[in-house]
Amino acid sequence: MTSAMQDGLLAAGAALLQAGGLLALAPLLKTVIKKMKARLQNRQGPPLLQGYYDLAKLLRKEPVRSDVASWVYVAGPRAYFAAAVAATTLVPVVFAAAPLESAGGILLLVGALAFGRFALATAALDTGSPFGGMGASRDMTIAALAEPALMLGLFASALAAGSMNLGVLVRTLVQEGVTRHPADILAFAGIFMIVIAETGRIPVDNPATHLELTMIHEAMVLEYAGPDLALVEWASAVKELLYFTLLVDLFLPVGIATSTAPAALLVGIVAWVGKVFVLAIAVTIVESTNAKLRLFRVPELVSISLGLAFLALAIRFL
Amino acid sequence: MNLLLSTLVVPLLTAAIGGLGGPRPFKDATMAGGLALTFALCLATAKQFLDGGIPSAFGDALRVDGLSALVLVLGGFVGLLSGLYGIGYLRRNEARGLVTPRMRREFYGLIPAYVFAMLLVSVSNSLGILWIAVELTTLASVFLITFHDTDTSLEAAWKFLVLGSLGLAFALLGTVLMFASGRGSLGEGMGALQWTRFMQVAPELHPFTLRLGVVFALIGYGTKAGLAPMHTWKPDAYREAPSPAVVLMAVGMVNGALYCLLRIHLISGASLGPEFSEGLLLTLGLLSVLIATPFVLIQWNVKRLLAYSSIEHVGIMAIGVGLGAQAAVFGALLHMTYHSLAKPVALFSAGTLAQLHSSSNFDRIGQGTFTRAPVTSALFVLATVIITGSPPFGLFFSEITILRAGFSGAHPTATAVFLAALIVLFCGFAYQVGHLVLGPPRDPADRRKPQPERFDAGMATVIAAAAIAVVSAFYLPAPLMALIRAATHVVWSRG
Amino acid sequence: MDGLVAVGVPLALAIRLVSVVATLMLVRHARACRWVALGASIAASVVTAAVAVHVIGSTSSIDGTLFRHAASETVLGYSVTPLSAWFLTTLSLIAVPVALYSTGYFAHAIAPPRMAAVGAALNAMVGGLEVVFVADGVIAFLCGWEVMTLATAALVATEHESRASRRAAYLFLVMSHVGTGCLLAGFLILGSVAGSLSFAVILSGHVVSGSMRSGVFALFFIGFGVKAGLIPFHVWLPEAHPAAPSSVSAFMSAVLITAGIYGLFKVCAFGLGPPDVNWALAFMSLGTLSAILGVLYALTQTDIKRLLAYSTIENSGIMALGLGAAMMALAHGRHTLATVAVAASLMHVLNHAIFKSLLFLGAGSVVMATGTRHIEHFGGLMRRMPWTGLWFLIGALAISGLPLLNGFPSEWLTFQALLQGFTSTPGLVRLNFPLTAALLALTSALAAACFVRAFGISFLALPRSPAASEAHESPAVMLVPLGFLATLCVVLGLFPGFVLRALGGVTASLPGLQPPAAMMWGGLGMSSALTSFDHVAPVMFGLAFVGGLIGSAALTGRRAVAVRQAPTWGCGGELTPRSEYTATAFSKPVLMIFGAVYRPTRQVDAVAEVSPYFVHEIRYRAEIEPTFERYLYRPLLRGVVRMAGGMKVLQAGSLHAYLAYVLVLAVILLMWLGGTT
Amino acid sequence: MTANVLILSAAGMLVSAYLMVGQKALFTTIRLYGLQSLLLAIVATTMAISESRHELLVTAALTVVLKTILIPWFLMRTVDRIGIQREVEPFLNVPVSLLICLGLTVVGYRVSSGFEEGTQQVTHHLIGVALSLLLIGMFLMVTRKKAITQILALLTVENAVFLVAVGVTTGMPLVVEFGIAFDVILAVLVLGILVQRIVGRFESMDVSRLSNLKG
Repeated sequence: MTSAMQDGLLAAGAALLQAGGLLALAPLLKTVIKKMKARLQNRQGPPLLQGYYDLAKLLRKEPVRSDVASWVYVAGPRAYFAAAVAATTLVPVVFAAAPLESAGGILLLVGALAFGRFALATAALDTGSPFGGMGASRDMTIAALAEPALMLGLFASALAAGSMNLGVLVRTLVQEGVTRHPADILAFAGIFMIVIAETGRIPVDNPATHLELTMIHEAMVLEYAGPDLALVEWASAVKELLYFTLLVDLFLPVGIATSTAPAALLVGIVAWVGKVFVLAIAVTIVESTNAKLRLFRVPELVSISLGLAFLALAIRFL
Repeated sequence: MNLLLSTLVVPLLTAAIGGLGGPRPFKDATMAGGLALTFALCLATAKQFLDGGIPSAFGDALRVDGLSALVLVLGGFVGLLSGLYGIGYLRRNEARGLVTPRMRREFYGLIPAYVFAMLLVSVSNSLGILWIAVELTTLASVFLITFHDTDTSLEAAWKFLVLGSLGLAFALLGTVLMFASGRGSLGEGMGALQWTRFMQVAPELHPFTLRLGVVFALIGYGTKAGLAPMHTWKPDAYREAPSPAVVLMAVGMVNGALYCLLRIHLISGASLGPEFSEGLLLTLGLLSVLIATPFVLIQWNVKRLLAYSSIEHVGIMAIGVGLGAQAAVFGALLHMTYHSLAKPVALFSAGTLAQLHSSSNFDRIGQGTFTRAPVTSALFVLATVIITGSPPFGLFFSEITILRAGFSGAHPTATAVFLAALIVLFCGFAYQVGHLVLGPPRDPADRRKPQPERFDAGMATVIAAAAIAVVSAFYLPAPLMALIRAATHVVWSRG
Repeated sequence: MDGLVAVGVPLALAIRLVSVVATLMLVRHARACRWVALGASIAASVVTAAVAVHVIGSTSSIDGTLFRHAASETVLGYSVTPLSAWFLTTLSLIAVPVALYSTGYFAHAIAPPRMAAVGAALNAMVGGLEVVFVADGVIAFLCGWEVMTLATAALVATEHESRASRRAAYLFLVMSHVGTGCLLAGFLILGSVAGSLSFAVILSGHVVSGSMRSGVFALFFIGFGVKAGLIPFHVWLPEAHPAAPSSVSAFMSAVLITAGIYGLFKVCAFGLGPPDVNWALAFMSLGTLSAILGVLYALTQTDIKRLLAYSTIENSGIMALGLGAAMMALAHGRHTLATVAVAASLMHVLNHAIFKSLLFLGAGSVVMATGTRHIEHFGGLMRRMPWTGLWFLIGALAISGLPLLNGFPSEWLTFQALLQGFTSTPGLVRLNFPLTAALLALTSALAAACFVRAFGISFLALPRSPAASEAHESPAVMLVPLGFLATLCVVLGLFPGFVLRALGGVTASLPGLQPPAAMMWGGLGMSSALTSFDHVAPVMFGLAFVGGLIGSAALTGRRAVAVRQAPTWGCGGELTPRSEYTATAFSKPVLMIFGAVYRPTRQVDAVAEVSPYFVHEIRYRAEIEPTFERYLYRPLLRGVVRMAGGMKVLQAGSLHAYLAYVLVLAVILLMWLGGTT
Repeated sequence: MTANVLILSAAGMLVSAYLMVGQKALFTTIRLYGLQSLLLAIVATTMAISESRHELLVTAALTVVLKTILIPWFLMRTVDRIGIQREVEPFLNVPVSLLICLGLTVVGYRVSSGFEEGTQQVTHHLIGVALSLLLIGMFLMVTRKKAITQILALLTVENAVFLVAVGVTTGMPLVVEFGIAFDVILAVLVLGILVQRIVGRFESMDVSRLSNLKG
C-alpha cells in the first residue's frame, strides 16, 4: 500500500468526516439563530432540534413536481447540494488543513458555491411559475454584485498570508501568529456583509417571509416540495455554516488544531463551535436590529463592502 | 515592310474598312481580326525590342524603347478587348433597334482609329508627332462620346472638346517652349523635336524656358490624363461614351497621356534635375486621389464611379513617379500594367449592367442585380475588389510597392495621406457596389423591364479578361516583367 | 507523418483553394457544392491540425515558401511558430465540428443557388485565417487578412435581402478596412525603417524606439483591436456575427476574433520590444472595459445570437486583459508572472473557442427549429430538443466560468496572474490589478446570470410561442459536433493541466518568458508559478462533487415512492406562457442597477378605449442607449458625408468653372515660376 | 525698325484681345480675331525677312489663309445659320473683366522677364504679349457663355502659342507645322459641328445651360 494511496484514502476519509460533520451541524445553526431571534423578540422560539424535524419530515414526504418541468428541475437541488457538500471539503474547520486542500483554494470555493447557485437558479426557471423566475433573477443579480466584493475581501486577507489556499493560509496565520492589522477589521466587515447577503438574511433577504414582493431565495424554491426541498434547505444551511467557518478561519484562527493529538482536536472543536456561535449571535443582532432593504438598495450595501475590501488592500500594501 | 509601321497601318486599314460599311458579319470579322493582328504585331514589336533591337521608323521620329514597348503592348491588348466586347455590345443594342447605320459606321470606324492614334502616341519619339497623335485621340473620342447622340452626350462632348483643346494648346505651347529652350543646341530639321535629341543636349537647354515649357506641357498632357484639377471632363465623358470606347479612354488615353508626361518629366529631369517635375507630379497626383475620394462616396452613376476610379489611378501613377524612388517608379509602371489589365473588366461588366437596365444611373438600375444578372454582377464585384487594390490581387502589390517606397522615401506624410485616401476610397466603393449588387431585386417602376443576361461575345470577353486579371496578380509572363523593368530603366536612369 | 508536416500548410491551403474553385464551378449543384466545400474544409483542417500539433510538440517552428510573387519581387513565405501553432490548433479544433454541423445545417438554412458562394466563401475565410496565423511577412499576412475579411463580409451578406445584414456586412467591411489601414501604415513604417517586410526582421523588437515606437503601437493596437472586437472598436461585431449563417457565426465568434488577439500577441506585446507600462495599462483598461460592458450588453439582449456576440466581446476582453497583465509584468521585468498571464490568455483563447462555438451551434439548431432568434419566443425546448438542450447547458455552465468545466481554469489562471501581479509590482500601478480582478469577478458572475437567463428562458418551462411548441430535435449530424464540443468542455475543464503542459512550449518560445516547472502541478491540476501560492485540481473537486451527488441520491432516492406530477401554481389562474417570467423581466434588476451604463429609455402607453379607467391594453417599450454608436461613430459618419456633399460644388456641371480651375492653376504656377527666377 | 514692327504688331494682338473682352457683338469679335491673326502673320513675315528664316513665310501664309480667311468665314457662316448675333450677358461685367485682364497681363510680363536675353528686348515683349494673350484667352473662355465666343477664345490661345513659336523658336520642323495647322482646322471644324448640333438641340448657343451632368 503506497504512501500516495494512503494519503488519498486519508484525505477521502477526512473529507467524508468533515462533510458529514458540517451536514450534521448545519440545521442546528439555523435553528439556533431562529431561537435567539425569537428570544430577542420575547418569543419562545422553536425547539433546538426543529431543523432536524423539518428535514426529516420533508425527506419522508411524497415528492411533488410540476408537470411542466424537465429533468433540470430535478437535477437542480441535487447539484446545489452536491456543490455545497463538495465545498465543505475545501475549508479547514477544526484542524489546520482542509481535507481536499490539494484540490484548490479560495477561487475554487467561490466557484463551487457559484456552481450551486447557477444550478438552483436554472432549476427555478423550469416550473414556469413567475416566482421562480423572479427569485432566480434577483438571486443572480445580488450574487453578481456580491461576488467581486467577496473575492476582494478574501484577496485582502489571503494576500496578507501570501497564499490563496485556505489550508496553507490558516497554517501560516496560526504558526507565524500574524500580527493583526487594521486592514483585517475592514476586510472582516466587508466579508461579513457579503455573508449576510449571500445567506439571504435581513437586511438583504428575509428567510422567514413568503411575501412575493420581498422574497428572493424563498421565491426560487417556492415550487419545491418534499425531498427536493429538503436538499435545498439543507444545502443552504451548510452554505451558511461554511461561510461562518470561512470567516473564523481567516480572522480568528486561534485554537484551531495543528496536530492530530486528541487534545488539540478537542480544543479545535470547542474553539470552532464557540467562534461560530459568536458569529451566530452577531448575525442575530444584525437581523433583529435592521429592517429589510428594498432590492435596489442592496447594491449600495454591497458597494460599501466592496469599498471596505479595497481599502483593506490599499492600507495594507501601500 | 517595317514591323513598327505595319503595327500602325493595320489598325488604320481596319478603321478605313470599318468606316466604309458592308454586311455586319464581315465588319465583325475585320474588326476582330484587324485588332487581333494589331495586338500580335504589338507583341512582335515588343519582342523585337526585347531581342535588343530598337524598332524605329521615319528616321527615329517613331522609336520604341522600353517605355514605348510597354505602353504599346498594353494599348494593343485593350484595343483587342474593346473590339471584341464592342461587337457583342453593338449586337445587344441592335437587338433592341437602337443602332442606326451611321452609328454602325462610326463605331466600326472610330474604335480602330482610336486604337491607331493610341498606338501612335506610344511609339512617337518626336514631341511634335506625339502632340498630333494625342490630338487625334481627342478628335476620335469626341465622336465616340456623342455616339448615342443624346442631350447629355452633346454636353459631355462639348466639355470634353473645349477642355481637351485647351489642354492641347497648353501642350503645344509647352512643346514650343521646350523646343525654344534648345535653340542652337537642338539644331534644325525633323530630328530637332525628338526626345532622344533633347536627352542628348539636355545640359545645354535654357533652364527657365524649359521650366516654363515643362509646366505648360504637364498641364496640357495632364488634362488628357485626367489629373486634378483638369479632370473635370472625365466623369461626363465616361458616362456618355459606349463602354468599349470608355475602355479605350480609361486605359489607352490614360497610358498614352502618362507616356507623354513621363517623356516631359525625363527631359526636365535630365536638364533641371528630377525634383522640379517630380514635385509637380506628386502634387497633382495627390490632389487627384484626394479629389476622387468624396465623389466616390456620393456617386449616383456607375460609369461616373469608374471615371473617378480612373482619376484615382492616374493620381496613383503620378504619385509613384513623383516620389522619386526607383521602387516607386517600378511600382507606378507595375500599377499601369495591372490597371490596364483590371480596369476593362470593371468597365465592361458595369457597361453590361447599364445596358441590361438601359441606364447607368444607380436609381435606374435599382438594386439586387446579383439576383438578376448573377454572372455579370459577380464579375463586377470581383473587378471592384481588384481595382480598389485589395490583396491578393495585382493592384495591391503595385500600390504597396509605391507606399513602401513612399514611407521610406522623402515624403512619408504625403504617403500617409495617400494611404488614408485609399482606405476611404475602398469604403466608398464597397458602399456603392454593395447597394447596386445586393438586396432584393427592385425593378424601377418607370422603366421597361430589364433584359435578362445572356451569354454572348461580350460576356465571353469579360470572363476572359477577368481570368487574365486574376491570374496576372500571381503570374506575370517573364517578357512582360522584362518590359516593365526596361520601362523602369528608361524612366529611372533616363536611358 | 513528417512528410505531411513538412508540406502541411501549403497542402491545406491548396485543398481549400481547389475546393473554392470547384465549388464555384459546381454552382448549379447545391448538394455537390455543400459536400465538396465542407469535405475539403474538414480535410484541410485535419492536415493543419497535424502540423500545428507537431509544432507544439516539438516546439520548433516549421518554415517554408507559399509562392514567389515575381511582380512585386516578394516571396510569400510561412512560418509555423509555436504561437501560430496554438492558434492553428484552436482553428482546426473548431473548424472540423463546424463543417460537420454545416453539412446538416446548410441543407436547411442556405438557399441552393447560394450554396456555391457560401461554400467558397467559407473555405476562403478559413484559408485566409490560416495564412494570417502562419504568414512570415507583411505581404502574405495582409493577403490572408484581406481574403479573410472579404470572405467574411460575403458570408455576413448571405441573407442580403435583409437590410440588416447588408448594413452589418458594410459596417464590418468599413471597420475592418480602417483597421487594415492602421496595420498597413504600422507595418510599412517598421518596414521602411528596417528595410525589410519579413516579420523576423521588423518584429525583432528593436526597429523603432521612443515616441515613434508608441505611435506604431497605437496603430497596431487599433488595427488588431478592431478585429478582436475590443470596445470601443466593437460596433461591427454584434451586427455582423448574428447576420451570418449560424455555423459561420460560430466560427467567427470562436476563431475569427482570435486573429486580432493573435496580432496583439505577435506584434503589440512581443513584436515591438519590452512593453511600455502605458501600453499594458491600455490593454488592461480596454480589456476590462470590453469584458464588463460586453457582458452587461449581453445580459439585456433578447436576440440569442446578438447575446452570444456580445459575450464574445466580453471574452475577447478577458483575453486582452490577461495579455495586458503579462505586458505589465514584462514592463517590470517579472518574467514568470508574465508567463502565467500569457498562459492564462492563450488558454482562454482555446477554451472560449470551444464553448462559444458550442453555444452558437446550439443556438443555430434552436433558431432553425423555431424559425426565430427572439428568446421570448423559445421556451420549453428542453423537452422537444433534449440533446441540444443538454449540450447548450454544458456550454452555458462553461462560459460562466464554473468549476468542472473549461471556462474555470482559464479564468482561474487569469486571477492568479492578477493577484501575483499585485504582490510583485511596485508603486500605485499595482492597485490596478485587484481592481481588474474584482471587475473580472463581477464579469464572470454577470456572465453566469446572463446564461442562466439565456438557457432557462429558452429551454425551460412552457413554450412561449407556437413555433417553439412545434420545434423538433435537429438531425444527428448536427448533434454529434455539439456533443464533441461539450465533451471537450468537460475534459479540458477536469484536466487543465494537460493544456497548460502544451502551453509550456508555446510560452517558452516567446521572448522574455520563462515557464516555471511548477506550473504543471501534478499534471492533472494547475498551479500558479509558486505552488504554495495557489493550485487547483478540478478533477479532485469533481470527485467530491460526485460524492455529494451520491449523498443526495442516498438521502432522497431510497424509497420507491411514485413522484406526483402536479400543475404549477399559476397564482390562482391557469399557468400560461404569458404568465411566465420573461427574459426582459429577468434582466430588469441589472438594467436598473447599472442604469448609468445602459441609460435605458422606457415608454409605457396605456391604451384605453372607453374611459381612461378601463385600460384596454398596455404597450411597453424599453431600449438601452447604444452609447458608442450614438456618440462616437454616427457623428463621425455624418461629418464625412457632409464633407463629401460639400465637395459636390466642385463638379457642379459648369464648364466655365472647370476652365477656371485650369486658369487658376496656370496663373499659380506662372507666378511661382516668376518667383523662382 | 523690325523690332518696332514686331513689338507694335504684338501689342496690336494684345489690344485686339482686350477689345474682344470688351466686345459683345459676335461678328465684331470674329473680325477682331481675324485682325489678330493678320497681325500674327505680320510678325511671322517680319521675322522671316529680318532673320532670313524663310520657312516662317510658310507659317505666315498658313496663318493668313486659315486664320484670317477660312476660320472667320466658317464661323460667320455658322453664326448666320444659327442667327444669333449677340453675346448674352457674360459672368463678369466689362470693367471687372478688363481689370482682371490687366492683372493677367502683369503676370504674363513678369514671367517673360525670366528670358534674360539681354540684347534683344523683342523676345521679352513677344513672350510677355504671348503669355498675356494666352491668359486673356483663357479668361474669355471662362467668362463667356456663347459657344462661338468660347471657340474664338480658344483660337486666341492658339494664336498666343503661335506667337511664341514664331517669336522665340527657329520655327518648328515643317511637317510638324503642317500637322499642327491641320489639327487646328480639324478642331475648329469639329467644334463648329458640335455647336450646330448643340444649337439644333437646345435652340441656344448658351453653353452655360449645359450643366445637367453634376457630381
